[in-house]
Amino acid sequence: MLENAFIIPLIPAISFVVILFFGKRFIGAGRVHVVGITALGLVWVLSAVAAFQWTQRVEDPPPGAIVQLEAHVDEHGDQRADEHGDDHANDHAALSQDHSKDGHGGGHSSPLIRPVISTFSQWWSNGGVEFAVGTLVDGQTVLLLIVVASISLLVHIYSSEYVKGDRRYVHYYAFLSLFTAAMLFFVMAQNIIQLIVGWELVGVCSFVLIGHWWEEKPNTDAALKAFLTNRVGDIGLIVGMIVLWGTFRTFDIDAINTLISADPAAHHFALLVAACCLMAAVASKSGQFPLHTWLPDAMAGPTPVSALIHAATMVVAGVYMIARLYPVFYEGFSIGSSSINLMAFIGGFTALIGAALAFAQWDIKKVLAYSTVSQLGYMVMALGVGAWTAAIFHLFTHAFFKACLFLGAGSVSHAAHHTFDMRKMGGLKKDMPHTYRTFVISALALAGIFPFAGFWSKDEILLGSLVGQENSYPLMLIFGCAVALMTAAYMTRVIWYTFHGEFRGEGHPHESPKVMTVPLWILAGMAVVAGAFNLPSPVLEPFGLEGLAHRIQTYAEPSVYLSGLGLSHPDPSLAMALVGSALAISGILVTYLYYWRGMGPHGMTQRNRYAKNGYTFLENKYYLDHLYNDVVVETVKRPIANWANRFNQNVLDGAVNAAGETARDTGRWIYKWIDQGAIDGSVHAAARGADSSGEGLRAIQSGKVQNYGQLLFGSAAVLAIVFVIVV
Amino acid sequence: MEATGFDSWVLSLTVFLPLVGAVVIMMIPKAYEAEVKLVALGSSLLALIIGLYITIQFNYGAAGDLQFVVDKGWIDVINSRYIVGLDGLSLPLLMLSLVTVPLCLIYSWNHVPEPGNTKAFFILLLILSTGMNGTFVAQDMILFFVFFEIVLLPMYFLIGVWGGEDRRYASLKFFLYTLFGSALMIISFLALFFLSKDSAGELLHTFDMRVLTDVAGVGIIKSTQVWIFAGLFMGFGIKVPMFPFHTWLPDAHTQAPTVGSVILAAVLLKLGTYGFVRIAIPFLPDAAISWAPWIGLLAVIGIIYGALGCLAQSDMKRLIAFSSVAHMGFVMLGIATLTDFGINAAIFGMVAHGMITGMLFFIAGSVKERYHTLEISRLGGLLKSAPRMGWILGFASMASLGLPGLAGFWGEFPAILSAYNPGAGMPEETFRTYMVIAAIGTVLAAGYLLWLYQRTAFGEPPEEFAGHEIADVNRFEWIAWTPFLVGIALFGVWPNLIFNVTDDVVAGITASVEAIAAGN
Amino acid sequence: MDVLLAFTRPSLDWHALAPELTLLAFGTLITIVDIIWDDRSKQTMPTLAGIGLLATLVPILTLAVDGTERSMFGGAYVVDDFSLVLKALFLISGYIVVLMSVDYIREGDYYENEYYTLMLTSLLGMVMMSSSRDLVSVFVALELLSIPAYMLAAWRKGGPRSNEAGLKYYLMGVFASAVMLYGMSLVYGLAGSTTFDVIAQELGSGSSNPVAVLGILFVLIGFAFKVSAVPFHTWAPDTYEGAPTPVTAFLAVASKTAGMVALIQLVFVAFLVRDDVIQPFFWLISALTMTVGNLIALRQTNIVRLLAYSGIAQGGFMLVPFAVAADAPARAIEAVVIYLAIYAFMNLGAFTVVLAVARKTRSGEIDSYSGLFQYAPGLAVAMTVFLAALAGIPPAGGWFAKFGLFRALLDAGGGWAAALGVIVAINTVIAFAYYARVLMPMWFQPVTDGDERPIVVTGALGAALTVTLLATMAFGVLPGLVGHFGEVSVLSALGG
Amino acid sequence: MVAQNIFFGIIAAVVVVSALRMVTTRNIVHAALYLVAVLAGLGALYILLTAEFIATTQVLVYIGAVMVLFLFGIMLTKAPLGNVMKMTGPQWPIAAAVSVLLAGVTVYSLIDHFGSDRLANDGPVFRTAHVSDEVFSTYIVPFEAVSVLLLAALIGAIVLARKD
Amino acid sequence: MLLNQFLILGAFLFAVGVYGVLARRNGVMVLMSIELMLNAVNINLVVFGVQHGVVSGQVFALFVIAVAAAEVGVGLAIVLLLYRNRTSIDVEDFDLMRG
Repeated sequence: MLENAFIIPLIPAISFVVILFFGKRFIGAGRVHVVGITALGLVWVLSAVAAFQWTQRVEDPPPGAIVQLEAHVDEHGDQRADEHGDDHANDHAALSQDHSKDGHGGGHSSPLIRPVISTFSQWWSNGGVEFAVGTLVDGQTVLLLIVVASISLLVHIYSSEYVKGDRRYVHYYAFLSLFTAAMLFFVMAQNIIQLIVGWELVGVCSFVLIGHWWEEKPNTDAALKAFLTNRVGDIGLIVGMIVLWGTFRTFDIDAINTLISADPAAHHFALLVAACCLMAAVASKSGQFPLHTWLPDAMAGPTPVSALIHAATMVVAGVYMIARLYPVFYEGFSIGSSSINLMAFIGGFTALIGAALAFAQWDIKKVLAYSTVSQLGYMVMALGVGAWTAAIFHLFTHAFFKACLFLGAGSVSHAAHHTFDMRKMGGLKKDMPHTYRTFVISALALAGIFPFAGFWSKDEILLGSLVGQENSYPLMLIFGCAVALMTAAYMTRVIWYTFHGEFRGEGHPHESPKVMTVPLWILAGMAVVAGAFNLPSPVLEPFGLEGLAHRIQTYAEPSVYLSGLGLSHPDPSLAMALVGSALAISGILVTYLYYWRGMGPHGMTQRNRYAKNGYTFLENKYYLDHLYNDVVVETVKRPIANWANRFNQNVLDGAVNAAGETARDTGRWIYKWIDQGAIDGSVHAAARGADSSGEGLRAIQSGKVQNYGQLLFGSAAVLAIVFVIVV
Repeated sequence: MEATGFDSWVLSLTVFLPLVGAVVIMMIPKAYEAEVKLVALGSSLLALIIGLYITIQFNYGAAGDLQFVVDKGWIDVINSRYIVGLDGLSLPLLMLSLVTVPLCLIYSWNHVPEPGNTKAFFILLLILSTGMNGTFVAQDMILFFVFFEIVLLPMYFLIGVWGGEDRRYASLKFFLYTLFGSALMIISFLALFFLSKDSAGELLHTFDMRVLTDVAGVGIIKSTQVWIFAGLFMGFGIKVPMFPFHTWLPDAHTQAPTVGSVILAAVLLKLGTYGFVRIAIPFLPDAAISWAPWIGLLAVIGIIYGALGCLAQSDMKRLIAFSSVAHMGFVMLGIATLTDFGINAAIFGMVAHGMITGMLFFIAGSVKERYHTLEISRLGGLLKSAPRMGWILGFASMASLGLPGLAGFWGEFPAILSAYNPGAGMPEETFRTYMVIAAIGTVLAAGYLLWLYQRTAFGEPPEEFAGHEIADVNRFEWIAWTPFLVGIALFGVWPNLIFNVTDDVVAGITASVEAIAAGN
Repeated sequence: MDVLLAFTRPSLDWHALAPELTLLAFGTLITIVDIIWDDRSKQTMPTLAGIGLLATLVPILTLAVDGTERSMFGGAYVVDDFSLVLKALFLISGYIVVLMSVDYIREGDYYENEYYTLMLTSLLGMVMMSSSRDLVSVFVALELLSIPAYMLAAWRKGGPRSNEAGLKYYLMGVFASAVMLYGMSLVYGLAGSTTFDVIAQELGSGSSNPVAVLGILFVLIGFAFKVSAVPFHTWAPDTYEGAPTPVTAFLAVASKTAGMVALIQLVFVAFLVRDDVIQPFFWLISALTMTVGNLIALRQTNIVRLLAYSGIAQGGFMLVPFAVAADAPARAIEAVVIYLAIYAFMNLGAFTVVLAVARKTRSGEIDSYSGLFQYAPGLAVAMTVFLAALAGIPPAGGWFAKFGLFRALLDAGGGWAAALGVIVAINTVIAFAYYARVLMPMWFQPVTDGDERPIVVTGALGAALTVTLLATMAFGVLPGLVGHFGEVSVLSALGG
Repeated sequence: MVAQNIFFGIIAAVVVVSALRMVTTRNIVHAALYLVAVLAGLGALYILLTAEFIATTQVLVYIGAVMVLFLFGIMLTKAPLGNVMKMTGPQWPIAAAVSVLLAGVTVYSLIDHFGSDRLANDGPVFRTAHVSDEVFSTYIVPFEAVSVLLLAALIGAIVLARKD
Repeated sequence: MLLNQFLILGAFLFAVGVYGVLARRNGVMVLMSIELMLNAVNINLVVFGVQHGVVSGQVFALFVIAVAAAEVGVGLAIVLLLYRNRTSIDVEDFDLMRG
């Protein structure tokens, strides 16, 4: 499967074609999900096979799969030396490898396994060089394969109920399939061109699916915004990739990574430029500040789509791309030697403002969207501080619990008359027990409560920030801690508004059918256990299961590239874990007190509604409330959440919208004044000039023969004078 | 390496079969409309079949060499000969032209635009076809010039007779612009004729493009070369059209009948870019190096400018027309880099743009036919009224904005890429700036195309068409569109189908440029 | 007595003079037939004239086959390839004009027999012109071709416009020949001989000489009038408009060609040494002529007048090679001859269509061409071909003519030539703008008065149309045909 | 020589004055008579230049034939014979300027080039026979052409001038 | 005698002729002025013939005289024709066609 991985994206691609072209006529509009689900089932199985084969490859490497570090020293060349490096570079790589081994001893015991690359060499050619299309499969890839296949499969199943009877059921499934294909194609890209191709294709699917209900203008606006914002980022992508090509003269990811890790310092400036450019792409695709504004709007799409695309998979494409080309960023941003860098800062800052913004939302999906922004920021921050494994680990766990949360939100809306406004929910706990439970589990996972999945991955990120590489990343640590606290808090708020209190909507909520709840439970299960995939060894030592520790690190990390960079892994720290847990728990606690117990600073508006809803407050609390209201809320909440919200809506979003408007206005102005005015105008003026000079010259033709004669003799005289003088 | 036997006839057949068809149609009385159509389609399909034969027989291993060469006397007094030949550069464009014409005939099968007269309409299309095919295979400058010009009058009449409201203005503008360019072009051709010397310093006095490619302008002093190039630049640049000579294009496109726009976009504009690659650069590499930064500048201005122009449009067809300015900007940027990547991308971009924009114009024509307007603000809900057409519009728009996996991408991306490392002897910083600007252009492209799509296809159909039954894609449209749609996807997925063919020729061109640059 | 004895009978080469004599014979025959049969002869007149013209081609052919260059009277009268090609051209244009005239003259109120007599006389002058290599011959030939033409222009006796056309043409013609004669007298005064060869030698010997400049200039101006070069063009539009249309065609083609032929001989044989005068002069004149002609043509509403200005502009194009007469003499002559040959057919063709259309619409306004394509597609297509040819768009013949100009200019090289090339290019564009003014109503507009009866093209007109159309297309597709004649007609004086 | 110069002076004065009067007089018949004076004066000059045949022809053709034609023309067009009609158009200043310019440049050139070249006095004297020899040998073709020309002019002029 | 005596007289006559044709309105007067110009030419031809000692000058002059006669005849015919149709020989009146 590793060699023939191309089959995996091919299956949903075929499914796309089948559904789109034959769905309505031959299969029946209402039954196309069968095709999609079957295809995804196959994909899942094949992905699992691939994953298994990869673990086998790591555990029991076939000859040629291992990069022999010792071989650098003796002259019997290994493959890498033959292919790319000069001796100096290899020595350097070997040295840093040793350094990382000895320096931190973070369990880099596994051998360096080469990825499985299979190519078809004649994709395109230029200048006599042929460029291949192919697959690059390694641990990172198979991890994503599993994530994408699993979530996509569950979303397919879930959707068969959720969008049942939709006006464009066929198209919905077709593009779900296409998206899956594109995403799978993206993750197994062998070269950066394929990365671009996959990157764009998932973007298009996102566009189509956000605009699924395109009859309403807001939906199409959101779709356009998503696509255009991503296109802005794509400038960075294209330019960044071109810089990489220009520097290394190859599109091959393997070659680029190997070349960098062989001699990290050789192209520092080019890598810095490339990394900055690519960062813009990441910012757009993965919803990083300041290009994140499209993501909450993208919630206009069907909820399963949000779960799949805008929570679990597509939006992590940016993170994945950083991970895939990690040597570029590591070297470009000097992650190893700095204590703050652009990527870490953007990630951390995004995490922070995402979390802050999640507070101010009333739309449950927007809360989750900002949460996604925040968590993606987390991942980017992790990558920015050098915690590669932590980021991918978080990506992995986040995919499950965030998908679960979204699907849960969908389930809620399914029950509550297709609204996502939390003000019209409440008290659903008793009507929707399954949804409630899975939602809470996932929320706990997101909040990072032991022992749910999020705890482990978040802990690793915080640890990574604390330890860093050569230096610690203190600011990132502060950001991370703050976000941990806030995440727990806003998720508690969501649960409060959605499931507790009185039902504020219309009609009678009911639990969703099994087709929807089963996926929820599966995801919730994953939200519980996913953390087990990368448990630190101290946790497992008591059970004698050290062999199962750091599985993701062992299997997924492309150490064959990273080793040359000298990337290290921090030792597990109980203190950090305790601090993280404490923060999360305190977040929950504060919010719990605020809502359930009516304590804490309540806003004026909330207060009135609670009054209406029968909450009784002590009279003196009113003054306290007043105090809180005026003093605390106005000075604390506004500065943080509302200000952030306003900034977000007015400045950032405004800037995006204004950019669009400005472009249009500029276009109009240029068209009117430059194109039609100056350029076409000058052409017209020339034409008019010709015309009117023609008219003027007609005056010569007076019709009177003596005038003609005067002209004849006169010009003869003048010509004669001129020539006699000149010649 | 002259072709023999049947192979020596094939190129002439592809070129002149449509013309024979036109002559035959002239003999058929107007009343026999079915026969007229059949003869027209038959002759163009026959040409296409021979084109396919060429495609099969073509020796891809030697794509850099001219094949199927015929070299016969023509105008001996001026040393001009009837030389036709085909290499990897000509082949894709010739095929594009050969495919486009039958599709246009089929598309207008039952609805020749007002004021009717199928016979004349088809005759003009066939003559146009001869001109276009001939331009791509001519290997003698005079022959090239003649074919290059033959397309003018039929197109003029297509726009002028079957065009829209402002057709007279538009057709005349189209004509005058192009005529001006070609007049300057012929001056440059003659200058090349008189000034070209072989390596021994002997005057060549030849119009043979093969020879002139070989000598690569050696022996003409630099300043003269630059002037000659200026003439060629005007001739080809207007046809492309490059900023600031583009203003004929939106008018011509807007007013032209659907198939006129399609042919204009699909093939006619390519004559200009083809000229750059076939003539201007290989003949005068030294001047090309001097000119390239300026061409690049105009190209990127065109990219941004065309995109901004699109954003200002309220007419669907005019918007698509302006998008051509932007897209041809990418093509010209690729050419201006004088690199393998750039020129290959440019050729790919020509084919891709031909199919994609041709497709967009087809759709615009069908929309116009159904709604009787192309005012974007009056349209809407196409996806609802005619879902298939809506999807095809979406597909074409996506292709047009350079979505990877579809053909448009392969014209754009390598062109941008090539600007990072322009050819020998050219200012790197300048071109890198162009690269970034061009990349920004891709965003704007997405902007105007999606904006167009949102307002035409999304939403509910507007009130005023509520009562109308809007027919979806009909049989003729399917036949006419499918090849383009398949092509867009096919070349997008496997670009080597074209790159592989063109690469050898381009390598030859860049090699000669580099040789010159190295000598400087 | 000694002087009388000194007279030696000039040795006349009768073969060389055979074309002129044949033509003369037929001209006389027409007159005699007219006198004898009077009215009954009318039907046969055009036939007789046509036969006369075709018969004259026979000795030209035999001379061409013979191929030897014949020179008489000390080089004053020469029969070489150049003269033969142009004689043939004159005769063919004349023949086409006769075809055009048949119905027009018959149906109008004209003196028919005299019309053909005068036309043959004028053609005789042209035929003579192409062999004349001395001042007296050129002068007499010029008058021989002009004076009948003055009268033909006024031939529609009852029409004030025609009278006026005749008067203007006559007066301007006489003014011009006065200037030309004055110039000739000065040139003669410097050279002491009337033959071009001697003149060339004598002019070359002196250095800066204002009298020579003056003489050359005045002579050239006389012929510049004939080819209606700006600013000596003023007669042309008025005369063209007023004169009977076949006469207009005759003036626009044959008469102009004769002027060009005279210029070729004067410039390339006699004055070539003074390139410091002729090159700037023709540069200026040609640039002015094409530009002014084209610009004014933009504003015309009458088709004949439009063709008149178009003809002026075309004349400007033909003058272009003279601007590089000394730098690239062979190419320049070739270019002019090729241009003349192609121009003859395309312009005559255009006039033929005008005649045919006017037979139905009775109007010369461009608006009357509205919808021509609807009811007379054949004529519309023919007109399109002719206009395209005039505009220089392949594959109609005119492109090769323009091409010849560019070729001559670039062969000469240099900034001035290139600049003139650019002016030509710009003018090509302007020219199409007004040709399009004719094309547009023809193709793009509905019939104005709704009268869609087809146009009856008479046999003679049809023949004229066929000949011109075929020739125009043939020259475009196989320019070698005409290019060959251009090549052989490079004057032997230049070693061509 | 002096006598010749005096003679020339007198004739030239007559010619100049007559010419000027011819183009300024208001009476058309006077103008015709002034023209006769000019032509006669020129005839005299030709004698002075020993061109006897030209002088004779001048008198015969011009004064004899052409002038009669003019007078016929004047009569047939019923021109007012007195000083009634305004013979000179309003554009005479332009005409004057043009002719002054023309005269100026010509005279300048002539003086510049020929300066004070003397007319050859000892050159051959050509009699009528010489002229005829030349006409009927070297210029035989133009001569015949002129005859055709005159015939054509005759035919055409009759057609145009006759009353239908 | 100086050569220029005659030449300048010729130039003068020519200029006067030019003035005549341009300023005079009467058609016949214009024709008469033309004769002045042609006679100026004849002076030149004859005097140059004498100067060079060749007879061709005189011959040329003879041709000019003959042609001039023909021209005058034709000119008068045209003027008469116009007079008959328009009852005017004022050349300023003849501007039916212009532009």
